Amino acid sequence: MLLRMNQAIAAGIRDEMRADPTVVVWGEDVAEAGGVFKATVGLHEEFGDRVRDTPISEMGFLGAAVGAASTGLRPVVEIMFIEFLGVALDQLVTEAAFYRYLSAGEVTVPLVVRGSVGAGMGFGAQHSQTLERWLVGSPGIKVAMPSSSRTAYGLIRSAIRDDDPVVVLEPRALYAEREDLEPSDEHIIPLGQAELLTEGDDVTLITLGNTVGTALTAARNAAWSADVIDLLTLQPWDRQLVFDSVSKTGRLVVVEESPWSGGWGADIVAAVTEELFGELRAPTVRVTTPDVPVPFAAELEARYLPASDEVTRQVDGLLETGRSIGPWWLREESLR
Amino acid sequence: MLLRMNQAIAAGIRDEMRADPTVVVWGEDVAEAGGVFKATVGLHEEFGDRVRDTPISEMGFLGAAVGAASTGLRPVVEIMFIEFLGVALDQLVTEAAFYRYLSAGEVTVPLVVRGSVGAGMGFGAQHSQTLERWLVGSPGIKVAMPSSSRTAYGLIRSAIRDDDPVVVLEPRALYAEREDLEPSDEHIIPLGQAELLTEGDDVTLITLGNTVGTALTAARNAAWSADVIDLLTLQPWDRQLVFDSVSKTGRLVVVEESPWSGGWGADIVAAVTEELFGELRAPTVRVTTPDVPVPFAAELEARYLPASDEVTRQVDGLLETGRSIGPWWLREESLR
Amino acid sequence: MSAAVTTELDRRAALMDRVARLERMLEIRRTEESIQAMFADGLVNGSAHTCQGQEAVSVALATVATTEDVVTCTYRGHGHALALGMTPTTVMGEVLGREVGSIGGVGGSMHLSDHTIGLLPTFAIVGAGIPVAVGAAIGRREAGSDGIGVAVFGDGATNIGAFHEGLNLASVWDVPVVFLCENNLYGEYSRIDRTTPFEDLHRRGAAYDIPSRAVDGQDADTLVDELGAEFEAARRTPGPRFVEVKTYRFVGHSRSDTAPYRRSGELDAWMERDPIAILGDRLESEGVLSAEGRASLERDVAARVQDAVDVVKAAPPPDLAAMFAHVTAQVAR
Amino acid sequence: MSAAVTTELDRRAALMDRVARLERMLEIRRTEESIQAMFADGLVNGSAHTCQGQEAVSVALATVATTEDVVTCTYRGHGHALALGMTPTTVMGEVLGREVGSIGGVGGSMHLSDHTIGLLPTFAIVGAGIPVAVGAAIGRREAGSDGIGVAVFGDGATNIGAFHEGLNLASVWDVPVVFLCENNLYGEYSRIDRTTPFEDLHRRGAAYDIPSRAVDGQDADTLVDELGAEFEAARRTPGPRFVEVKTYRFVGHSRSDTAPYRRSGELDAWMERDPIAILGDRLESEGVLSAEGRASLERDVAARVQDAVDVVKAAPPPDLAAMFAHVTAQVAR
Ligand SMILES: Cc1ncc(C[n+]2csc(CCOP(=O)(O)OP(=O)(O)O)c2C)c(N)n1
Ligand SMILES: Cc1ncc(C[n+]2csc(CCOP(=O)(O)OP(=O)(O)O)c2C)c(N)n1
Ligand SMILES: [Mg+2]
Ligand SMILES: [Mg+2]
Repeated sequence: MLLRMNQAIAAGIRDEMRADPTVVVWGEDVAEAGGVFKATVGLHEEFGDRVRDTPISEMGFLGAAVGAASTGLRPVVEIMFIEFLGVALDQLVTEAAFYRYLSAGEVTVPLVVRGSVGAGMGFGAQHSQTLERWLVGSPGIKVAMPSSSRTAYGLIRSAIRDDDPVVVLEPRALYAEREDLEPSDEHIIPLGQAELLTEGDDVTLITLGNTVGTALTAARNAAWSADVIDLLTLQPWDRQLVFDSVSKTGRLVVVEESPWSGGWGADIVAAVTEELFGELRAPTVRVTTPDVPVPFAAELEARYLPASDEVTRQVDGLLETGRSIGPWWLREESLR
Repeated sequence: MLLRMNQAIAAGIRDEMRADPTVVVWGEDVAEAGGVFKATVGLHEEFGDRVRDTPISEMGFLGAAVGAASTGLRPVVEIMFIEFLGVALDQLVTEAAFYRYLSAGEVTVPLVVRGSVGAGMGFGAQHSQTLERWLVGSPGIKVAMPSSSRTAYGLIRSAIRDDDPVVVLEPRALYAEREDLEPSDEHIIPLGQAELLTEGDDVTLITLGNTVGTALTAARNAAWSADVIDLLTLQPWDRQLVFDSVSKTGRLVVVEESPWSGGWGADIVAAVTEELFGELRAPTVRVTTPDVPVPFAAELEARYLPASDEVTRQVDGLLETGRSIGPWWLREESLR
Repeated sequence: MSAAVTTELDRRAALMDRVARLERMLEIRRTEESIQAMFADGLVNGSAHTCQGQEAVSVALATVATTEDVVTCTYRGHGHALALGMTPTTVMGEVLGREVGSIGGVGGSMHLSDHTIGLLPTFAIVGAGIPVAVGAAIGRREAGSDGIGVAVFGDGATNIGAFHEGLNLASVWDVPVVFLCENNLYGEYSRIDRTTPFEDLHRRGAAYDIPSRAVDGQDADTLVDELGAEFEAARRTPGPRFVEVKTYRFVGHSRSDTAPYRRSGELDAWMERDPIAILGDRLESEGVLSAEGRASLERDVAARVQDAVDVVKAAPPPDLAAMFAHVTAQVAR
Repeated sequence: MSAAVTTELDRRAALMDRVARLERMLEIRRTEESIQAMFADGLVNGSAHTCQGQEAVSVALATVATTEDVVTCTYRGHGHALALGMTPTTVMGEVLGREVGSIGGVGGSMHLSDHTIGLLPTFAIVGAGIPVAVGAAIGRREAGSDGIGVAVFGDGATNIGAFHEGLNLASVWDVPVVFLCENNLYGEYSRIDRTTPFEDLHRRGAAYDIPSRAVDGQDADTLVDELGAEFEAARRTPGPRFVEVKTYRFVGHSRSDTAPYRRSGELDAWMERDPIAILGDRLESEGVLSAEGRASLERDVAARVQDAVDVVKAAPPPDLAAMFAHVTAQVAR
């Protein structure tokens, strides 16, 4: 059936709730209303009190979820916009993430935190970031980001089954995207496994979430051919698949909806450069957002996001000159 | 005079408070007690109510500092251990950092957040991280980390004079380290300027905070010669000095007290690889902590931190084999 | 008066007159309706939170607050901004992301700001503005002003940590700040009884020994008096005040919300207490305003807001440089 | 009884007997003193927060809490851990970072944990354990247990957001949890009057409609009765309870602290109400315990704790692999 990404997420949670009575869903307006982004629609009707609306208190209900997870439940918590973790981060990365370690393995925290991320929807500076940087590097947690209905369904199911805290960052620009999908166990996607979407010889394009489509569009119309990899899980990321691809192509371009400074792609670049330096035929390139708050005006927000034609320009430049042409905002005439 | 780093910080704040009556100091037990780490000793005596103890409510007093900074004061806020930002991060990176942008430049937030960071003191998993990754990549803020009394004095003074939010991460392992220093204006260190501590030909060692000494020790006794650079400011970091050095040495090794995943060094590596690929003669290497919570037992905590002999081994290996020997925990027999 | 020839401070000062308060409430109502209409026409990106039904809170706040005072409010801030003096063109310009907007179009509906009228950048994070207002009050006093801080927030915000920490800090530090809670009974789609132990939120002030009271938010006259008394108290006597304003939003939480979750009859009952009707009827019955006068006032306001709509629709978007301006004192990049 | 031949559950069950409670309070006192002594000898890294003076709270808690209940407490948790059943060897082993420690030495003084006695990993972040206990109570109930959640925290923690959000959530969701506030009048070096509007913190429960009361924390007998009643209420009737225990720490906040900030005479006055003396004297006056019996009890406990000290001093540190174990279900690296 054709499912929007938010419907696929609801389906994934539903299937885990049917299979496991310990799975519960908590968040602001996730019950009757089915969530602000409609990613929990139908769950309250089917599972009643296992799906609960919370007061506006992320620290409170995320902390409660940590306690519930420590005592046998598998809470799936919705953080409506990922920025709201800024009032509750402690419970996720300082408490939940360390609980297994600080109990010598006795206490586990099978907690899932779902947060909507990303720009392109006109929500402004405080509701448009991806903020994976708050999470990556925190020992004890896993971080995943779907790029479609299929991957959203597959990842949320793995996340719920995982015995450690897993954060699923959902690109809100994709919630309404439709994809044909028959929800079933074989669509479960193991955490830590990336997907090779297209095969090519000239360059490896590492993508995640909303930039998967950006890179595919660029690759489709390009003069060059690329391995386009959808990373899917950011922590731990699939080193093997990435290394194998770059060993083959000799060129690495990371396409990130994340700032030039502190974006997740730097980790990939650093690992590749350390492991595969001898096989690199050209500089690594990161196509990112500029280091600015996400602007509201549609014209600016569109420029803020990594664009497929910018990906094309970057790879073209890399292949032609053997050098990086640098980020667009350093090239842009009107900004001189 | 010989000043411990915590005394140098107090001296820096004192000198700015004398020069500017709008500078105030808020935090838990920073007044009469002079701070848990004694970095505000003497300020309450000299400046009275401009130095205030707060309730245990980081969100409350950091938020109040944002408001005070928006209306003419220059608050210097102490976050005793950087992990405590986990209950208040919103006010720093989502509010203060965006205020200038969200007021078209009308409202500025000359706020300084001081936080103690780092392992080696036996404070355990929730009081020993550096967590610069929560901050780097947030548009609107600056992040600095001193490595000594002199640099602590110089950076805190620049931080207080800066018209934007500045976070000063203070390696707590260095608070008690003494250095000869005559507090005065010429010791002010501009934000964004790194320092070249030693000059060499074989490799560029990028260091920060507590790893400055680690790298210097390694370089002092090594068969090779190195440019050892103390980054001092992490956002924005000194691209020019780093690029010039790597162009010369052709080799980059970053020594970080930060995890292998998400550590700050990846950004440096990515920028260098993109800009100077042609000049790199060897893979870049990151000497980091493992991806684990900071262990308490002294024997383990000592292994957790990047050690100078590990830096030596890494550079030796790089020069001998032209490849990275990989992090110690992947080489360690007893962990196989 | 036309927005064009009037400064924001004039607009603020005008509120000393009750007819001007009625006019301002009408302006807020028409502006919010225009925003919803432009939304329907696909002219507005993202979201927008309008405040129809709560206009009396905005004008009363702007009437009793001096320009020395510093106000923090939320994404539901169009009405407060207009009352404090911002023009419809500036508000709607920001909502549409145009250069004429409050901050040049880089912020949007949730991010208005105007230093000259004492409005700090509005907050899109629930509760965040509460401790900020406490600090702003300290800043004003240190600057030798007799201004106070004013934190405007909703009922739902009283459940979040920043509320607790902000009120506690203001109490122990004796900060001159008024905590103004607009209790419109809903936090997003959740009615207060499902998220909070009781509806009389002013009771929460006792946990901080803060003098607290509830007031009617629909009658602009009584609200100006009662809020005025609280502002005076905060200005002249040590420590904060907590005022719970009982009000109701006649529209959904944000554009897309049709508010199916309302209790039946609740909306009608509250619409009986439309703040614009209450003040308009009273001014008319007092003979302050004639029937025709009232009608022409409504026409004038509608026309003025429509002019503003035409202006912003025709206004250019910000240019690319705006994206990189004002990130830090130094230019980004 | 010697720690060696006694399970943690036996140690817990033993507290049904008042003499055992006295013995446990003595054990806590000696253990904390030993930790301070080892600190002075440079054997302990980092910091340690001991609880001399508050022992009655620990034994009363452990007496009225069933092993179905789940407890969250803080860095000042040695006494609670010992009372709940953890042995001195396990506690001191962790404080010294040895393999015999509660979690094998990777946690230290602030991080004890024992699933079998219902103690979740202790919290080094003020307030963090409060919402966690709320969720733990929900988890227990969903598992069909009649266990409740217990959040133990200090007076200073009542000023932080997690306290507010945790109590509000427990109230609106009717969660069976007891919020146990150890009001020892100080948060680190700050006396309560400088950080909080009033000292009777149980008054804060009203902001959440939570039944709340204050109890004397120095008399183990009355505390067991009063705390027991609250636990029963939480277990049998819907919703949480808030209990403020008036107590005092006879030592500094942490090892390095000599507590120069105390009000003069305050310490002496409280030491007059040493919980160990109060129960010991009463048992003796009641003839439950003879003078010699009491003396030998004290000798036994001192000897037993000394044995534990010798054990942990001789115990090996964790091996390198411990640093990489238990990061996630998968092995780190
Ligand atoms: C920390 C945080 N959590 C959740 C949200 C999402 N959110 C935006 S408005 C809102 C409801 C707020 O209700 P209330 O405080 O009563 O204000 P009102 O909208 O009624 O004016 C919520 C939950 C947010 N912006 N910030
Ligand atoms: C969020 C946070 N802020 C600050 C601290 C530092 N700190 C540790 S204990 C403490 C005092 C806590 O006082 P109280 O809650 O009364 O507990 P007590 O130590 O008296 O048992 C403080 C401020 C912390 N651990 N966490
Ligand atoms: Mg509301
Ligand atoms: Mg205390």
